[in-house]
Amino acid sequence: MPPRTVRVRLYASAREAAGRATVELPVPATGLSAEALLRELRGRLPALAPVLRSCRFVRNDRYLRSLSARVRPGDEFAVHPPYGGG
Amino acid sequence: MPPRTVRVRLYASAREAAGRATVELPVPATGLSAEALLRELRGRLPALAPVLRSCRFVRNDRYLRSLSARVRPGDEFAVHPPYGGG
Amino acid sequence: MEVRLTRRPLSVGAAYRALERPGAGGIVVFVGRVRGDVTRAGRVVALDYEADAPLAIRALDRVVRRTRARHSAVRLLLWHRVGRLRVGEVSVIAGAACGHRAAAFAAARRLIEELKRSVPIWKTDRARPARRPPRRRPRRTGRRAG
Amino acid sequence: MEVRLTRRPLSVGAAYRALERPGAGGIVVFVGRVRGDVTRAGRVVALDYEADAPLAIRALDRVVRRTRARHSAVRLLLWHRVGRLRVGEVSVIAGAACGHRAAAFAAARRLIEELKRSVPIWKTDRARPARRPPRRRPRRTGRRAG
Repeated sequence: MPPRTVRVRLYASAREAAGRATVELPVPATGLSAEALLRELRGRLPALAPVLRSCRFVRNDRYLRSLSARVRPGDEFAVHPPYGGG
Repeated sequence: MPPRTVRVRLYASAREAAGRATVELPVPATGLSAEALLRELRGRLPALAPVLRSCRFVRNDRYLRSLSARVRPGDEFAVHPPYGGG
Repeated sequence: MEVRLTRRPLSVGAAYRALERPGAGGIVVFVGRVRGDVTRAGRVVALDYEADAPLAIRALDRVVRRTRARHSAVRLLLWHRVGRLRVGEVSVIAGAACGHRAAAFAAARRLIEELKRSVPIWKTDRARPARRPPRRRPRRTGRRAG
Repeated sequence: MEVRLTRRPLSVGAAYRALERPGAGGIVVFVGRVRGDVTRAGRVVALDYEADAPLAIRALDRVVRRTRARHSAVRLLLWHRVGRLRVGEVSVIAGAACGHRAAAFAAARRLIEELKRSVPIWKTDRARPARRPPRRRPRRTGRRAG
């Protein structure tokens, strides 16, 4: 059976706001835009909304250049708050 | 017998120009100005003259502030070319 | 290794030895350590560092590559630790070996600044409350200078 | 020791350990090494470092004192070696431990720049001629970047 979800990984302040490190979101077989996926995510976890405004997004280990990029079942999606290493 | 000379210590390029590290210069019991001592030094070691123009001078482990400062028998005098550590 | 992302303690001695190359007249090593600052949540006793590892390693590589091009470095390294680090432990080492000291300072500085800006690594304070009974509370923002 | 003027080899590891203090979120260590540059006299095989020792030690102390005042350093050190140093050997270590990285970089940089400007230490090349029969010839100017 093909995958029907996208696994979203939340880091640092995004994880703290959501209270969890990963979320599985169901997506249609034809996929949806990253923008629609984020809408879905905010609906599911409202506390994430303010954090998401300062985040970068990653699909399958590549930074998303545009929120119109398509996300398909089986993809991995990551939410990166501003970096703070060092 | 009280000392009748000043020992002059030459460092780095001053030593290389003079071909020696120290010089003993006779000075009067009442001493003489640093300026006069340097005249004496240039007379003894003419190759030093161009080097001395960029040097700082030290008497008894203290930098000389003025060439009119007095140098007396028994004093130690040092010639410092521009520094180059590191 | 030039870049490293590891859960194991970082050795400053090993970093320095990796930088000793012929022609390296000036070597600068920057070491970032966890500080026990006092925050609203209490005194920081540890920082939890996490990374998006595949991207972080690529980003570390890119920082090193760009820095080498700009500062004609003989040898660079950029190592970061992840996991729980106690106060005083080393979180990051940025090292630059160059012909001359000005380049070595500039390259080491650039490595750490670019790391902070562009490498997906985050820290979270673990603080011990000052006047309340001890409990662990995660905080969003780091409190060290790195 | 904060300042040191010695004929013995300098240890970068010992310098780093001396800088590890509580509150030191950023530590910068600068290491200057002898380079085997080619000069008109041939390839440099060694540098002879000499100092006017009593004045040099006072001057090193003064550099550290002034740098501490400017950069609110937790701990500083400034060590210089004298005598004959072969290519690759460490001539100087300048280290700064501060709360934050910007101060640590600035303090370490200041230590080495002030040392070069104000501390009575000199170096003389010892070169091996490239195409003539080997002989030792002293040269006036140093050929390293420190």
